[in-house]
Amino acid sequence: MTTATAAVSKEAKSGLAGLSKETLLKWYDDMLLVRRFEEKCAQLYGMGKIMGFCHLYNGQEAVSTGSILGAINPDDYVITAYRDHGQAISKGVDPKAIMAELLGKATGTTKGKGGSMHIFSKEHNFLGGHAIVGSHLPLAAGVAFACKYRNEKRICLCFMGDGATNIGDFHEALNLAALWKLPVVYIIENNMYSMGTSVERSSAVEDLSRKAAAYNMRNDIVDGSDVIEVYTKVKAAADHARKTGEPSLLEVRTYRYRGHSMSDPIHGHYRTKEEVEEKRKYDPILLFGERLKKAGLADDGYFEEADKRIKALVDECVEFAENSPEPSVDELWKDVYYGE
Amino acid sequence: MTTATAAVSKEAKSGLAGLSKETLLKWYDDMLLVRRFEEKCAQLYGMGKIMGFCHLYNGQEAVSTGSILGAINPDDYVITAYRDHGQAISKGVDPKAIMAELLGKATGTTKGKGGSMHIFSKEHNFLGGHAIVGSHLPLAAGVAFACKYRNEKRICLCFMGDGATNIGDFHEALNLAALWKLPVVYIIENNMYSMGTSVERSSAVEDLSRKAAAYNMRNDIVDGSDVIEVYTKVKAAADHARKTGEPSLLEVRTYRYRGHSMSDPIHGHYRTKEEVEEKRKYDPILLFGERLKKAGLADDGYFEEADKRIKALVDECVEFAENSPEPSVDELWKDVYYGE
Amino acid sequence: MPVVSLREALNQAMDEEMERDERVFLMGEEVARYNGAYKVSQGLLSKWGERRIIDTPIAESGFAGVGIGAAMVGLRPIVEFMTWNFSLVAYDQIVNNAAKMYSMSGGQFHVPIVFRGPGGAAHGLAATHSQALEAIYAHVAGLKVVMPSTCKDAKGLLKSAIRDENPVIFIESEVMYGDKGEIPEGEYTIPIGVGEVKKEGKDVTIVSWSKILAHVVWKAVETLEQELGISIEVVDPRTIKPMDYDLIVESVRKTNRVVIVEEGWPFAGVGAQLAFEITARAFDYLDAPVERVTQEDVPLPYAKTLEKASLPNIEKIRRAVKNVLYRNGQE
Amino acid sequence: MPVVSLREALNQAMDEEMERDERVFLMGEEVARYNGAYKVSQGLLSKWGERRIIDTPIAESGFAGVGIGAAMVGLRPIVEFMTWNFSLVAYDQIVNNAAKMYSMSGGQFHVPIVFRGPGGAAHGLAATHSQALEAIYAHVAGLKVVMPSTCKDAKGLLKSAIRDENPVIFIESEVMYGDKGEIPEGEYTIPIGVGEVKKEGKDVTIVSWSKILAHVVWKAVETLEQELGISIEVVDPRTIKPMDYDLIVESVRKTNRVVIVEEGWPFAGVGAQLAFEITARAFDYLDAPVERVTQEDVPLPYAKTLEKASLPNIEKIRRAVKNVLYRNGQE
Ligand SMILES: Cc1ncc(C[n+]2csc(CCOP(=O)(O)OP(=O)(O)O)c2C)c(N)n1
Ligand SMILES: Cc1ncc(C[n+]2csc(CCOP(=O)(O)OP(=O)(O)O)c2C)c(N)n1
Ligand SMILES: [Mg+2]
Ligand SMILES: [Mg+2]
Repeated sequence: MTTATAAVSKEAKSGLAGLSKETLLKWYDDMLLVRRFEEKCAQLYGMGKIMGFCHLYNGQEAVSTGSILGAINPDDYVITAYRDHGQAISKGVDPKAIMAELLGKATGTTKGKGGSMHIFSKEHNFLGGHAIVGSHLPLAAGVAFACKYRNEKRICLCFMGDGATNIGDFHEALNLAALWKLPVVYIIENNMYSMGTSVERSSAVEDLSRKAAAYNMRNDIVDGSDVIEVYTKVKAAADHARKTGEPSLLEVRTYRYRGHSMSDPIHGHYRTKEEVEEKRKYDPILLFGERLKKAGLADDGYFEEADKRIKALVDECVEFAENSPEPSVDELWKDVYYGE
Repeated sequence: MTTATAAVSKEAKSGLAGLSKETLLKWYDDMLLVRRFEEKCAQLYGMGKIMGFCHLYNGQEAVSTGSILGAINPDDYVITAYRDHGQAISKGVDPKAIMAELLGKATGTTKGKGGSMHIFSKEHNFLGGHAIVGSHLPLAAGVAFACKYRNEKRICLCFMGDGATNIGDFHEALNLAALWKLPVVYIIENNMYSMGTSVERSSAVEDLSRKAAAYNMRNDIVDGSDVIEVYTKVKAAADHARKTGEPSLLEVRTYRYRGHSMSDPIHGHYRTKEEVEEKRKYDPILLFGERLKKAGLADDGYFEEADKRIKALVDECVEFAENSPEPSVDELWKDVYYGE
Repeated sequence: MPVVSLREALNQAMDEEMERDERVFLMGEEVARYNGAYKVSQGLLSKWGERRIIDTPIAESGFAGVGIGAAMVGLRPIVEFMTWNFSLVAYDQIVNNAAKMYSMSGGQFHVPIVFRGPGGAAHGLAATHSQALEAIYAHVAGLKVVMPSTCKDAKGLLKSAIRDENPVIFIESEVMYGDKGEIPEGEYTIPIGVGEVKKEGKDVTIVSWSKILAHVVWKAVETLEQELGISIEVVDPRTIKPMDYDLIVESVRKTNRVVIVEEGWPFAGVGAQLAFEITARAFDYLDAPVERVTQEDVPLPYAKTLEKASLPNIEKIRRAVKNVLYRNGQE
Repeated sequence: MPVVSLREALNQAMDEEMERDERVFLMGEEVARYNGAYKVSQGLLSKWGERRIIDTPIAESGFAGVGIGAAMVGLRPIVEFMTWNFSLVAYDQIVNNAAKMYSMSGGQFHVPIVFRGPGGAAHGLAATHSQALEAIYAHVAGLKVVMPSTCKDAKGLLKSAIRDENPVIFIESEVMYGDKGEIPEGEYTIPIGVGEVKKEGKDVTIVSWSKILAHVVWKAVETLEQELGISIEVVDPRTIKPMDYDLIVESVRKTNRVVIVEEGWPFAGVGAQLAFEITARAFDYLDAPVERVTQEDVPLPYAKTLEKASLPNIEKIRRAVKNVLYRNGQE
């Protein structure tokens, strides 16, 4: 029996890319933190404490954890769209500061100026939080351009939704990145919908990775419910960029559990309850937890402890945010022109 | 010997797509007219009679003739960029009116308002003449949308340069056309350069037809020095659009003999005299003339006569334009708001 | 008279015009199956079908261009921008194609198209999503710009815009969609280019439009009339371009004092143009220079305090009104 | 003092700043091998190589965005638009990314970038290629807009723009590239935001900038001073945003009359803003309402006669000057 368990465990471990227990548990915690953080956001939004548009990441956690926490270095750059809490957390941005931002407080990531859609952290090379669909894709190429210009071995990860692949900036940015060989990894988080519009109703090709053909760009399809696969494939793309300077386009197949934003119901007219339930069977946190368990790296005790610890952390975030001051009105005229 | 000639002639004719002599000679004349018209423009520009930007079509004549005069119906729509004289002529727009436009006269195609880059003729379903690179590609999709909306069996031909394939509107227009199955044929006139920038320095893929892969769009590569091939392949695409409502992307390989515009020398830094001379060996008019001759459909006498006739026609255009009045100043406030 | 929300008023206008004219269709992100991001097109898909109510990918420049192309050959598109902020990626299409086609083609191709959607700030949408962009459209020759402040005006003006033979920029407000108001029974239109004196008064004229009029100025007027013991005339141009200067100048010649309140940025805003024209046409009638209340010249921040401080509000209007009355020293 | 063309002055500014600061690079269509569509970057590729002088595909939004991204992480891009007309496809990048990044990131990421190229009409380029777009950029919070009228100002201001930590819209003129002028020997800069009285006078102030000042207003001033026996003060703000209102108001308080001459469209143009501020700050000094001369509110046509009639010209300036002098009835 011991042998059998060992064998299972070994096999299970071999699917874990040779990563240390410490690393794997850190990833688990990160995914869980993102999940709990977003759940709290939903609550606070309902209470009217978070304003504006708020796009939650539930269901997509393996993408930010596997790629940002897993596959790249702290000095690599990350840039993304408005669904950005999870990515900021995986990049190491203090969730307290993010929560404070959402509550519009002076202690927030941008002192309450950007809100949910515009999280930034210079310290963490987290370049935002961009709310005009596709407009950050050329910025990512520019960041990679700078890395190359300075002959640094840094790269840029750029996240976008499936819907963003239909806008002009996608085309221009990918062409420039490929033509100039810029070290950027473009990651499509294909969660099947842009708001209420499914991929097949918005893109002439359903396999979004095929769009790479127009730029002769390295590309791959990634299972977004599998944090290890995300890690492996993003790492391959990042390493490739670092070594050769060349970009990649990765299509990560994922799913969002919640509505597009807080005003969108979980399953509006555009998808069924059944679909959401079916998808939830492939929950990235659940699947990863099972694998950790199978590999003997975590048990129910660990999961319970983690859950408590992380809930407490999220509560701490809320407390910090609630107790933080609002920005003073004279902040309004600051940060408009640098040095003035 | 008679047999041999007949055989050659038959073979030669079989390369002529079964077209009547009348049709073929009309095409020859059309190409020649475009060539001579453009040569005259160069002269007039040198004399300061044509102002602004003026982009000549020399070398690309087989494209407009084979596609517009050859492959589509008079009630089909054509829309193009600023290098538009040839296409307007092939669509049947009176070259006198075009020349008058170039001279800024009230009798011009747009009463002197648009100039060289903005030739329009509603009567001929010629929708311009557009000078912002790529901006007319969505318009073409819109025209095709209208054809489909009204359930007409009309289609839209849309011309663009190789450089235009790198701009966002290319991506958005082609995706919409493919997604919505709009009867539009996009024709890239790949003359190897956008101004002084060669295709390999501006596009991550050199075979521009490959860009169709991102839209799962029917596509083909066309020899632009061969008016018959242009005709055949554009007709196939147009027929396909008419029948199925589906778009195509055709990459026509062609070459411009003159500089990008009148201010650009024939061979600047970006291409050699040798290249231009080599390309001139595949002159579409010369090649077509030889084929007509081989097929026994035209002889030197015909070519001489055509040349004279067409020179006279071009002179007539100039005379008409020169003798036309300038627009009166009160035209300035007209055509700004319809019905006002 | 029936009472409807602004959302319903706009919906009725589109619905009626689609009934009236087979060439009219609606296109935009989420307008069909989703019934509109803000539900302005509620029910139109089920009534008119996919041929005329069309969901688009996120490709504003592309589908704006599709609309313009379709309009050139005889259709009458309504293109919805989910918000006007997203129109900036389609700015070239609107400025270079929609606005100039009629002139550039020497009068051969005109472009009867309506671009519509909500403009301005809502609540907490921050800098990229809170722009009042009327000035950058009204600046452009060949465009008309319409910005109603009531349900009645919205319906009547949208119908006129759809029937107009020219490109019309029609700017609504997200935070007004739920506002209710009376509209006339049955068919009516309101002409583009004609303003309205919404309230008579004799001491000061306030010119304002759209949401800032509906949600801010009206409250300010009530407060200030009481507080200062004055009577304020409120003029709503309703159309930004062409602007009904005559109506405004007439009012100013009567009150001799004018405050313009707008949501946009100050520099070269619509109010600057208005101030210039008013001053030129009523120079000898003005007892004080024209005052403007605008958004502060900063990108609009997220936090409520900052957002409030940036937008026009009662305090700012009070200061401006007292300025034109030369009463700011008196407190 | 050396005499150079405007083209050379701009070229020197870029060359010197590239020498001074390794982070500066130039990017745009045809700027490298072609040496610039208008030869403003002549020789820079051969001196600085492909790393720092970069030809782009036709993808204005894309390469504007590349510049902004590079600036966010510490480079100092100069992005050339072949003409400003083509910037409209990149308008969103400039407005939503360049202008707002510093504010939206709470002061973490600023964007030191210069967007430059020729604006306005040349000769016979027609509606899409003849736009004077300063108003739509100056309207936007977070941008600076610079428009020099002399070689000296151009060089000094471009150097300042490249050193500025904020996004600067730098608008030149195609028809001025060949114009010659004196520039100081050696290194110098001219501060952004500081205008200059280009000519003293006492009866009327004319405010104008860029090509219209250089090619139209100067001729008009000469003619009108003789013809009307008056003395005209000419103020060139040089920077459109931030505008040097103090300098202009000081001049107007002296002359009591002002005419603004600009190439852009009238509605909500830069001149409207100027007129508003002047009137607000010098109300009691103005002997006549501010006059403006602008382009007519139409898309600019191709034909020479129509182009001439649309743009500001001496006759229009004469009429405006006589208006502020109340001398139009006297002929
Ligand atoms: C240019 C632009 N158009 C429209 C919008 C409104 N909008 C915000 S998110 C969104 C859907 C984006 O979907 P996708 O790219 O798939 O990302 P997801 O929300 O699924 O993460 C739309 C239409 C916008 N922000 N920018
Ligand atoms: C958006 C935009 N950017 C730049 C220009 C300037 N421009 C005019 S033509 C041209 C080159 C276009 O090349 P291509 O598309 O290959 O067409 P060709 O001239 O070869 O026919 C450029 C850069 C423009 N008109 N529009
Ligand atoms: Mg999505
Ligand atoms: Mg070309």
